[in-house]
Amino acid sequence: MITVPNLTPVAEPLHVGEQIFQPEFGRIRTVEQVGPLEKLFTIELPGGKSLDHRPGQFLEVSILGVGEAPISISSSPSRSNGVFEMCVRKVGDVTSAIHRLQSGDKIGLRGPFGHGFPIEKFRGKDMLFAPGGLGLAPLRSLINQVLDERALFGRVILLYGAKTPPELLFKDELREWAERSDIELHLSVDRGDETWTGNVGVITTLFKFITVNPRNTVAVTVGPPAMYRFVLMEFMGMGIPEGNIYLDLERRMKCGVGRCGHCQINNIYACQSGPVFSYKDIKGLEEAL
Amino acid sequence: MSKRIDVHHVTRVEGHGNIVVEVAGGQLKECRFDVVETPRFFEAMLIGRPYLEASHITSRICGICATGHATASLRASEKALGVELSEQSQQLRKLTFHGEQLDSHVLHIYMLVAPDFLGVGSVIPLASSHPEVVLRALRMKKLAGDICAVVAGRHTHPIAMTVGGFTHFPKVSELQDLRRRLIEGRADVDATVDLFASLPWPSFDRDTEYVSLTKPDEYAFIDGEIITSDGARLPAENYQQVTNEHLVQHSTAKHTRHLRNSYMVGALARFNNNYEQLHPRAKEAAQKLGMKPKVTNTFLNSAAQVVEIVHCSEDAIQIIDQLLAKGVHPEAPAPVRQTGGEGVGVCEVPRGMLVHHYWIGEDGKMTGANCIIPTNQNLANLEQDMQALVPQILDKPVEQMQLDLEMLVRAYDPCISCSVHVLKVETK
Amino acid sequence: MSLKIIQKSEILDFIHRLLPDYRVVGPVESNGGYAFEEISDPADLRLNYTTTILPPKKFLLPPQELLFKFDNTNGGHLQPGPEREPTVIFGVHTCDLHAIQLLDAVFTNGFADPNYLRQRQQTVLISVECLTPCDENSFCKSMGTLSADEGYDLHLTDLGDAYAVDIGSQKGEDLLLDYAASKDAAPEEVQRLNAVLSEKWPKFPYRLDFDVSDLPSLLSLSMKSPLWAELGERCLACAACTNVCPTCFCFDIKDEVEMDLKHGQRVRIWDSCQLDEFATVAGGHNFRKNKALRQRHRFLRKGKYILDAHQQLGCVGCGRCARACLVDITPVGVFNELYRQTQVEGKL
Amino acid sequence: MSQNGKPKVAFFDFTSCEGCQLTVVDSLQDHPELLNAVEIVQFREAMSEKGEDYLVAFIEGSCTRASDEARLKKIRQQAAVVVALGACAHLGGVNTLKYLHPLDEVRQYVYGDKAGWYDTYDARPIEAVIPVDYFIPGCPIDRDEFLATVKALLLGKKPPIPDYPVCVECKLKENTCLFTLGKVCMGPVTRAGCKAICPSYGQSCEACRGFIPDPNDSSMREVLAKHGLTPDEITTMYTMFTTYQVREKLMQRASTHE
Ligand SMILES: Cc1cc2nc3c(=O)[nH]c(=O)nc-3n(C[C@H](O)[C@H](O)[C@H](O)COP(=O)(O)OP(=O)(O)OC[C@H]3O[C@@H](n4cnc5c(N)ncnc54)[C@H](O)[C@@H]3O)c2cc1C
Ligand code: SF4
Ligand code: SF4
Ligand code: SF4
Repeated sequence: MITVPNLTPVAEPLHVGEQIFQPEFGRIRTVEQVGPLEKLFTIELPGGKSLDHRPGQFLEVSILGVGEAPISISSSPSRSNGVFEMCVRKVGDVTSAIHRLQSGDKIGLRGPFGHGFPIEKFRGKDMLFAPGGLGLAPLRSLINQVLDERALFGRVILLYGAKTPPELLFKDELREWAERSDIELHLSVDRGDETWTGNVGVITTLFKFITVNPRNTVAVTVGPPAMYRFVLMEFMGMGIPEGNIYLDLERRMKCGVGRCGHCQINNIYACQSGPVFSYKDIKGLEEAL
Repeated sequence: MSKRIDVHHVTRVEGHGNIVVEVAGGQLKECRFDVVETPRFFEAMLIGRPYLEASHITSRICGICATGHATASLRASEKALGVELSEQSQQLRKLTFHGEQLDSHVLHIYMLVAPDFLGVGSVIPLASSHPEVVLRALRMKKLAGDICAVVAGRHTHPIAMTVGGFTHFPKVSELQDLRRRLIEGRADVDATVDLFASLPWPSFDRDTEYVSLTKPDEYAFIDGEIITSDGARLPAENYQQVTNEHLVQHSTAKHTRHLRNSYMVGALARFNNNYEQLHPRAKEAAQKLGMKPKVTNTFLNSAAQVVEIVHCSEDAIQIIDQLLAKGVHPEAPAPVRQTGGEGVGVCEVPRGMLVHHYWIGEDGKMTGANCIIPTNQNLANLEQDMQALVPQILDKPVEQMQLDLEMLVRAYDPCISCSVHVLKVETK
Repeated sequence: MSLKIIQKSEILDFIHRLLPDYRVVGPVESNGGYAFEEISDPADLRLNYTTTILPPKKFLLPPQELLFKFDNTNGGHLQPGPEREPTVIFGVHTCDLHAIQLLDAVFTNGFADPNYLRQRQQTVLISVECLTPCDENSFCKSMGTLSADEGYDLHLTDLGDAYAVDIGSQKGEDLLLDYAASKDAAPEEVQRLNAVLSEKWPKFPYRLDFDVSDLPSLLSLSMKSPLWAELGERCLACAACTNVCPTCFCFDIKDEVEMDLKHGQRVRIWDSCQLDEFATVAGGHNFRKNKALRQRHRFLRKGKYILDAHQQLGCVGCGRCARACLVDITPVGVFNELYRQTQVEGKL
Repeated sequence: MSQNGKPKVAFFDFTSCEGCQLTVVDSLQDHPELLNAVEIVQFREAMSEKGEDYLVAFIEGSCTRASDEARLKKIRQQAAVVVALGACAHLGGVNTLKYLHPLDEVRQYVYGDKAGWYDTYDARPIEAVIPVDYFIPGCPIDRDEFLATVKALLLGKKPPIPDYPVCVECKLKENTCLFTLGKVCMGPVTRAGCKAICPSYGQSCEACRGFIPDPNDSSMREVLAKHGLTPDEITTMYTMFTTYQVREKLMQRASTHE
């Protein structure tokens, strides 16, 4: 039998008006190259409105004439200042068009969509983050919120892997975090280069450096589909309960409101019930992993 | 004085051809039109294919006279298999044929010929210098293409025409709409006649043998007998007596000759041979253009196309009226009476007489084919014209000579992509 | 509500009177079969049609639908899609009526879809009672869609020379009063209606070998059935099955621009889970990577997933997909085979 | 880019019927504003001027002789974007029917004892000679698709050429399926985009737009057989425009079986 998770929305999208398909326009404040193919965009909403998102939520980003792409919000709600951030990897039509935008340009936005991370359930827990590659972009939102509420959490452990050293994103922030004593940071790359002195190997090779209290740990992973199976095995191997493991299931998405069918995983729509799921809720779904 | 003119890939013609003229000491030494288009071997490609495919394959000989090739092809198969077309099918065939004739003539006179007279290099600068002319041409072309689309799905590579008839039938409302547009389009047709009547056509005279199809009751486009201005008249099946195809080394296209060293086919030949059967409005247009048979100025082939634009538009209206009067009735293709055989299909495509000669085996597969293309038939005549023209323009600067020669080539509206479908005459 | 009678000869006048105020849609002859089309000549309407290739859904959720227009000259100015026309759809079979009820739920639950609802609110549905099966492919009786007690504005039953008219809504009643010449049914007409209805049921066979209420659990048990791989071998992935289905609603969203690249429109177009690209993301990863998985998804959606989400089955038994499939993949065949397999395994 | 900011485009033709170029001209009938969006610097069929500084090259026709290769390579060197225009360039097209007969026989049949005069080899798609960025399929191309491709290139997008089969468009047109009418059709395995024009006009799809990326060939052949086609007739259906592709596939299969 397949299980039907009963997932109730935790956050209502704020910027979905009656015309659910019509984007609003934000304005780009800054653009920063943060990886070989990745740019970080700082965006403000009209009238200084705040986005009021939850970490883990995403927006449908529009370039009129080119199309829409779902992009996670990378900044933490705790640091909004009337702006938010998105990190975009250039892989195709829409993302390339986004990359052509400059500060001052308008950008179409719908959302935020989806559930975010249930952060209130995480408070008091140790946090183990294991993003891969571009996965740090969405997870950064949660990490920074946790750091901003540092006292409310136990340990904060971050294992981050990328293919090569230049592909490690947000290097300034990584450096900052490395200097903090209240974060345990471990980095790895699949293939090193002459500058690299750290760990070489896929992200799972970092798990040997840490020990956790499984009963009190929330583990979160975001990354490419191929990575999940292995990271989940590590989490479970450490004894972390399935209900405390969270992951982000990204699918093709067109509407963001649970209708177009592209993001469907068996009987659930990832855009609505996800994209963040607890492993317990989706492990019975044939098509999830 | 010696000059060499070498126009590599004459532009604004269909397909690739080169002009080579060499003059030494005031004497014309060499004068050639080389066809360098890649050979295409359609006749051989047909062998072994089911006859039902033949018209789809041969329409790909030429995108500009695709409907013409398809029609000749179907007529060849229908003759070979003893298929009798219904009156409705014949009307529909004629209607879509007119569509193509109009499309091709408009393309040729406006986009390829007019720029020479209006002092621009092509239709693209013409669009900024004479936008109303270009927009009119586009309007007329669209209507022409839509006639084909309504009847056969599209102009380039028609779909609904098949051996024995059609696989799709136009709606009454579609025909009514075409009729309305054709009537409204008379204004554009008249403006076309006026424009081309005002152009300074080069003077040039060289009588030749004009060859076309002819029919007792109408200006021949599909079927008929072969007639020549030198007095010959023979059944289409005997086309080889006229065409006498032979190979020449400088050309991938075969040349032809009949009673003289060369002959001409095309709008001018049709005009000269079948003038009496033109629609009265077309005759009026001819008068405006100062044309009365027999016209021996090759440049006026384009003017004869203008006359045919009038004729085809008017005849299309009449055909639609007849169809509307009887109503369009979907019908299955007429039956095939015999399993295999040999047949000759002829029609007058925009550039002249086209022959498809097929052999179909008992199993319904093609065993042999021969296609005689108008441009091939014209090549020898074109060279003779060039030889006559060069001495008249010898004292002009090379660029001007070159342009004059190119204009002469373009007057033939040569379709070189068609013309390389040369083939051996004997089969099996 | 009360039962009315409208003479068959009155239907033409009814439509004539509607035409100035409504877009009138109904089954007409087309390509040797029937199709729902806009009607300009009332005589074209064929209320006794069998079935159509596309369901009347195409007038509520058009294959290509304008979401909004944009003008990009200064960063983006949006203009919503055109107003929808008041429409009367004649001749909706009860299977399609059930399908429309499902679409209503789908496009209302959660974020209501203004595009669908704008058209839907302006649409009057006039359904007809089916008195003989369309053909051997329909299995409405098994799916419980051979009749409908709600969802229509007016419902017609053929009594021979007249139609019995059930009024299903105020909208329907108003339309009938304003545009049609009808009268109250006399007792003998009510009797005739009852007779017609009771005669029709035996003419429709059950085609499923089990009760449809078992379908969702049957499908849950069949996730690993070898049948999916067999279907995958055969399936041409032509998407005919989903394109003709009255309950399929998945879509894609695309931008189209004018030649100036500034003006354009965003459109919604029908999409299909049977196509390779449907669940493929940038980088080429396909979450349903073969035809077998896509067929499984299709049938689970029809018999279970949609039910989970909207409390209605995602198949109404119209048989269109069965007619359209060149390799004979049919819901009846698949569901019965899965049932047979679970019987053999002693599961259900 | 030219000074006016319009990208320069050029059209080239190889072995073809020039129907695709004609379709380009036809597309101007409804969209003359195309001339405002790009600057056409070469188009032999329609103009005499010749510019060599093009950014985008649209190439019509298949490569049918060794001397075509040099010309193709030169175009590739100049053009930032090469687009195959129509079936001949995209697939080899109808010209590849030559393959079905040994080449010498073909030449002999047409040119008799003069066969040696003419230079020709097996027709092939231009992709067999130079890298091709995009293709506009069809014999001939579809006007709307041509315009959509130009717009996409101007916007820096992939041209919107569908990957799904003709049946999708055929169903949306509510055609009665040809198989139901006792005919046959290649629609289920053929790339859409033509609006199913052939079935809509009562004729089989002949796969002029090439195959979809992952066609179910074995099932398709079974369908054709079930509708009465002999293996020989099935081959005929599969080879009208796509002899090159069918042959490549056979050779691939042969080499993996070795
Ligand atoms: C919830 C979610 C969050 C995401 N967050 C980010 C992010 O923060 N940063 C980032 O760079 N990327 C993110 N992605 C991936 C991003 O959406 C895709 O890379 C993007 O849609 C590709 O579109 P394109 O037009 O550039 O590429 P193309 O390859 O040209 O895309 C073609 C079409 O496929 C669809 N598509 C392709 N890949 C995806 C995909 N992975 N997800 C959804 N649709 C896809 C798009 O709708 C597009 O129309 C996220 C995806 C999802 C689902
Ligand atoms: S799945 Fe098939 S039978 Fe069921 S509603 Fe859709 S088209 Fe009709
Ligand atoms: S006619 Fe051809 S394209 Fe149309 S549905 Fe049938 S098989 Fe598909
Ligand atoms: S239906 Fe087939 S043959 Fe006809 S245009 Fe489309 S792809 Fe080409």
